[in-house]
Amino acid sequence: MSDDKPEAEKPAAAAEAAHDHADHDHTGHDHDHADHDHSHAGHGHGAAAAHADGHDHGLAHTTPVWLLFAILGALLVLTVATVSVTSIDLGAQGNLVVAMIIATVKAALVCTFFMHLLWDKKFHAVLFLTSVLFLILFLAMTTNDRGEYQHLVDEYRAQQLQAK
Amino acid sequence: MTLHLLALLADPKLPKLAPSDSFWLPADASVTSRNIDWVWDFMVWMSVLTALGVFVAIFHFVTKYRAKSRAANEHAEKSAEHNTALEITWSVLPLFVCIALFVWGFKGFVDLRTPPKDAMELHANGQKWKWTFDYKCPTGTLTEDALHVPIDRSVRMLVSSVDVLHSLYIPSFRTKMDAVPGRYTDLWFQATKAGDYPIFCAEYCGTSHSDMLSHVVVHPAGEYEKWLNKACVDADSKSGPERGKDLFDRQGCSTCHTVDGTPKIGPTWKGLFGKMEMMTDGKPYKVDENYLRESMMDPTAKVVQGFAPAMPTYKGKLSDKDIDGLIEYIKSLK
Amino acid sequence: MASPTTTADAAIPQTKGADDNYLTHDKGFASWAFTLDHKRIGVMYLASVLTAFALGGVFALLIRTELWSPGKTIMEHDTYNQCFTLHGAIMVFLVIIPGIPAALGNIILPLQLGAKDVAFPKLNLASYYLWIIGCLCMLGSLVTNAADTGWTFYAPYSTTTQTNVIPAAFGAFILGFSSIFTGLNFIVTIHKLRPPGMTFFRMPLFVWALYSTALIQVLATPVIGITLLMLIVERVFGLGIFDPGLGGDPVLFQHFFWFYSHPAVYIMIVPGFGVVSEIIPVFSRKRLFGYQFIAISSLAIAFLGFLVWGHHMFVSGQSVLAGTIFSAITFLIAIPTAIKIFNWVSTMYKGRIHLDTPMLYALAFLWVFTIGGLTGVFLAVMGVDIHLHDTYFVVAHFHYVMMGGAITAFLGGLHYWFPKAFGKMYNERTGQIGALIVFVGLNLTFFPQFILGSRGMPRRYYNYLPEFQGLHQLSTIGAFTLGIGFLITAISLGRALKNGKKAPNNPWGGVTLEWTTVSPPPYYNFQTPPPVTAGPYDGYEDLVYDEAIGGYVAKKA
Amino acid sequence: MTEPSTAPEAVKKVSAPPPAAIDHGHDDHGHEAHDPIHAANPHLAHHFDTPQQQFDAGKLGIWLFLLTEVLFFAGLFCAYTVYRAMHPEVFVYAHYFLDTKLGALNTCVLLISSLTAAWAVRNAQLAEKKALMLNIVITIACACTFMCVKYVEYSHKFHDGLLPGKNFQPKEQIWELKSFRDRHPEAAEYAEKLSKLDEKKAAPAAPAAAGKAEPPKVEKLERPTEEELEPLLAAGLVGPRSLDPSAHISRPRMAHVFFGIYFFMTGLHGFHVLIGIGIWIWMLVKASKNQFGANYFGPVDFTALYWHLVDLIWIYLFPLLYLIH
Repeated sequence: MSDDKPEAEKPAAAAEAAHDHADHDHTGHDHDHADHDHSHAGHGHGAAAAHADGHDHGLAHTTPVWLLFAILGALLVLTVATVSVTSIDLGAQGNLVVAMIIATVKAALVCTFFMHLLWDKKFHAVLFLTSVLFLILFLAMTTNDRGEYQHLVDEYRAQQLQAK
Repeated sequence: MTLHLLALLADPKLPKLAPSDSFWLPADASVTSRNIDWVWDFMVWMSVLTALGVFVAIFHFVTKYRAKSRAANEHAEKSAEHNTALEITWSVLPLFVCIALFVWGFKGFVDLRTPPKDAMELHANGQKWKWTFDYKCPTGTLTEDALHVPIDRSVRMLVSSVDVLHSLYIPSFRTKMDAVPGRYTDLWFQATKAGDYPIFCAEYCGTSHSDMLSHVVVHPAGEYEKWLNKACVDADSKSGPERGKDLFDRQGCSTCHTVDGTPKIGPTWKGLFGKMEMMTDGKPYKVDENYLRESMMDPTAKVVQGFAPAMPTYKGKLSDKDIDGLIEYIKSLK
Repeated sequence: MASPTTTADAAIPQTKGADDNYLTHDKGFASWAFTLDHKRIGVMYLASVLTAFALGGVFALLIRTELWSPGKTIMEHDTYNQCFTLHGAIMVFLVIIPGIPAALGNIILPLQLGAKDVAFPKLNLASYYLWIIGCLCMLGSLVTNAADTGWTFYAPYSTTTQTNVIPAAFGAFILGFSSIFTGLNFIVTIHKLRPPGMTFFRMPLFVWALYSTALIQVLATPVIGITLLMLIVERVFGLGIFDPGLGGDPVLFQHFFWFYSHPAVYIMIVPGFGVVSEIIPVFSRKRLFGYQFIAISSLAIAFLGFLVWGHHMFVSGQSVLAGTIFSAITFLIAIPTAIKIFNWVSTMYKGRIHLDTPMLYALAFLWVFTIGGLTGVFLAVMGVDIHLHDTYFVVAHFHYVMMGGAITAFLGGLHYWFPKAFGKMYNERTGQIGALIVFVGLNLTFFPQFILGSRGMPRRYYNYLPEFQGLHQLSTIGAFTLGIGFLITAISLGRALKNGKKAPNNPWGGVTLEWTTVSPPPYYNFQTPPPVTAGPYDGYEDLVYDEAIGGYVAKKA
Repeated sequence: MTEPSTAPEAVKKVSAPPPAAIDHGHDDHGHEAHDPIHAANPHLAHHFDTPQQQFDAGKLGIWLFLLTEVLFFAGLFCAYTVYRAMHPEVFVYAHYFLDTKLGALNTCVLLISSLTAAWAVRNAQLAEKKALMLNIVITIACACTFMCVKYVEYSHKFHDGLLPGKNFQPKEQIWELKSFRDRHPEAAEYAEKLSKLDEKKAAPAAPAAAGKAEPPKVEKLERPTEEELEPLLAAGLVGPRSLDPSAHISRPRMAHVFFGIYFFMTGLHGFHVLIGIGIWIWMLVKASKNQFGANYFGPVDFTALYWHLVDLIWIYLFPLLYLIH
């Protein structure tokens, strides 16, 4: 443990180690680290080293221009695709499903490349997916419940119409 | 307002809680409570025991291990940081209790939510701030402000509301259901003891939420039909202003209008007929038969200045005869 | 845990002068109004939250006074309805939600992490001013025609009532953003500003609790934001999403509302868990029993808290299927919560217990929260909940948890960290008396309400059947007792601020990092981040009490 | 703390959640002794030890903020899903009033601005001041274009009475729309016929017109049978829950809800675009002062991330609102 302790006169290294700890703790699973003392220090420094001589420029990855244009191209193609697919009848929900799949592919492209998630800390991707997960949870439970009791709304309306 | 409250306190119809055998729960008068009351008792005892256990432990530790003073610098005795057996016990035991409680609760819930097929059907309707209950008469629908049910017969209530959320709560039947405007909800019960039990509105609905009381009359065997026949005949025999006066009480007009000249939520009916009223659109309008009829069918069309457009529509709830009766009644209030 | 090593005296920072601390570092109104220092922002939050608490308390007393007798006692129906609405809205949105995280957390969290500040000081200040704006909006509703919807803003009542709902809803909307920014700030601070050596499992449990809370704040609060915005738009434009008169669905509103508001009860109580987890080991002079469990269970509760919102809707017209799912998951939360209580109690076993004011509050918390938690189980049992829903039983339950749990923990934390935050000691005797009266008042106020509720007394009632009067009067007496308790506490702390004894750096013998800096802390807390080599509750043996300074110092080797 | 000259940063942000407010909590009060790292990095706030730590903190912060944004829109997506599931005919009806071309144009505009935003981040990292400024300007230009197109769309809708909620009073009926006529001529004709019946029925219903106390005779319109409604069903205009003889049968009962959701979703999104424009302008100012480089480009990166999220939301809004089949 003691070799993990940074010297006071090297604040930069200290901070580096500290935040590597932070990230490591999190991207890994916390409960894996019940005995965290030793495995940690090793990982922390390893990650710091990888950071320095990796492909990153400065503080983060730099995306090549050709890749940006390639992604834009793909996105535009997909936009055209989603518009043109509307004129084809794919059944009641078919069109919606296809449109959502295309939108999700587009979203994934934007996230992965434009938003750097491919090269970024995995924790950020996890966070973002969490938000989507909670969104789906919210949508699913609410819509499901709404559907379950819809017949009581219909019954009421039918009765109201009859009364008129 | 004070007058109104005094009237309420003196109201012989103010429901009374029936005497109960239980310290905690109100008198039990329905088969639907069969899955509820014993779970309740179980939980009360379980909670008392658990809480006592925790409290005794706290008290014991605090007295036994109390430090003399800070200056004494005592250290805690060595003790385990983990005790697997203990921890598993206090995790698994509550887990089992919880699973059991869930299952019992689920049973009770499904029971309360599943009316028997042969249940008789009644409509309950919430409006600010009165419950009305519809009964089928040979001549049409009878609307009453109290719930009458036969004993030992399953009753399914279709609940709805014309304005905001209300909740039909019958403590002695251990049941409750929100009245949601724009849809039905339902609940059922089967009364087991003849008597008179209170009904509350349990979902906050505004000014007189706490006065939105009613009561359920459980008729002994054979009495319900007699009551219904008589009530139907009585209601139908009336006509003209008498019918209107009757409806004034039954249909809940009295929650917003008075007949003594004091304005309430809506204008008073006294001296209303023939008056020129200024409407919220800035135009005066004479209160005549047409206006009154329109106000019952489409209440927000013309609202008298100084009053909120709070009245629900009575379209489909009042027959032509009813409307005529009400108009006659209003005319009679000079 | 790692071998216990002293951390208590590892990094007493050097300061410019003996008296230089964050309170004296700068002077003048602007130095406070534009401060970016987390401690000052915390102090401003504290003052604001306590003021709001007093206001909410006045409404509570008005309500209880009115309920002394059936019918009119002191006010009319509508006034009463506005009173309980404002009481609820103020206590929830202005007091309990920001109480522990934004007030105590802001002061203490960076100190416990050995950090100089939170990650985003400007955002921190922004969130304070958002709180102020939100508060002003609510007051705007109060002084005009106060909302009478209940703090839950249920549609369609809220979309149709004539009172000024919009400022109140907009206030809550703004307060939501205040809460989001606090949470966001704390998550980043905890991730990125921990000192060398402090792994996640070496963080104090208060930090863990704030972390879990912050996750909920960030994930749930946006939903209430959009819900309230939709409500406002519904009122203005008649959108037709919630209002059945326009084709909308009021039950949908309840789904939207509780998707936030159930997790929000964990925003309120989980920081309380954190405070109690700090106090009990320190005042028992003993390491916390089951540290890791408590840490993880905070996260577990935070997560599960998202999956149970429908248990507020068992009788609202929700489907049986949804009700069943929500009920089942609700029970899952009961278990970690129960285990936490057992862990706290076990921590005292063979400890050396000091019954100072913070510990009294912690013990009160254990008592009250046990009752609050157990009665929560009643409400999770669907069949029983149908009877209890929207009765005083529910009122009593959540007051036991919110008032008895969150506020008790808040007061405990306030007394615990008061010497650190303000550098003054309060009078122990008055502190203890205050704690005892609060405890008695609390039980006297809310226990009768359980009985009222189970006997069928619905909530939000201005008028009631005469049979209920005795219990209501008991409750009212309790409420005034509670008021007296708070008053004594306020006077006690106020006097301490003015002429309290100078506080030592470590009056209670805590071993978390905030006790390693001076009281009150210097402007930048720590010159260099203090390295951490042991768990957060290791090393009580390495401290000795020094009577001369009235606090703990490191044992001489 | 060492650059009192950068005025915009000293501004205390009180409202709005711009990502740049998260970027770095500079402390203008800082007086402590300088260490070499802080001395070499004028943009490094006092409470961070290294530029990397500051950048990572900002990045985590902005990602958390994006997460709140997703959930902020969740309510609207939920309302959309519920109403689309329960009243599909409303959405079919309403989409004839929306201009797919304008929607697609806006999609492309936003996608291009996303490219320039991402490119700007690269420029900032590499300290390419001119390219950075150019890319920011293009991004802002795209954003403005987007808003202009939105303005055109909105003003059309306002003009046509396609207002949200209770103000919904379409000037044009569905059968009058060319887009509808072309695709479903039969349904258009039938709907028109029904609406005439509607009018007849509505006229005597006005109680003021009747002079006597007896109830005004309402000519009861027979509910059309399912077969009769075949053309409307085929066109998707009638759903299981849309029948209401008392209302305009040629228009689904809940049509106003769609426009409520439409304006709310696109309005909230547009508001985000406006905020984005503001932040980009701020970035432009900072870029013009040559502040960005390998060790300090967080603000541009975070603004771009926010911008991409705005784009992401539009990526979903476009098919959900404009491409209903």
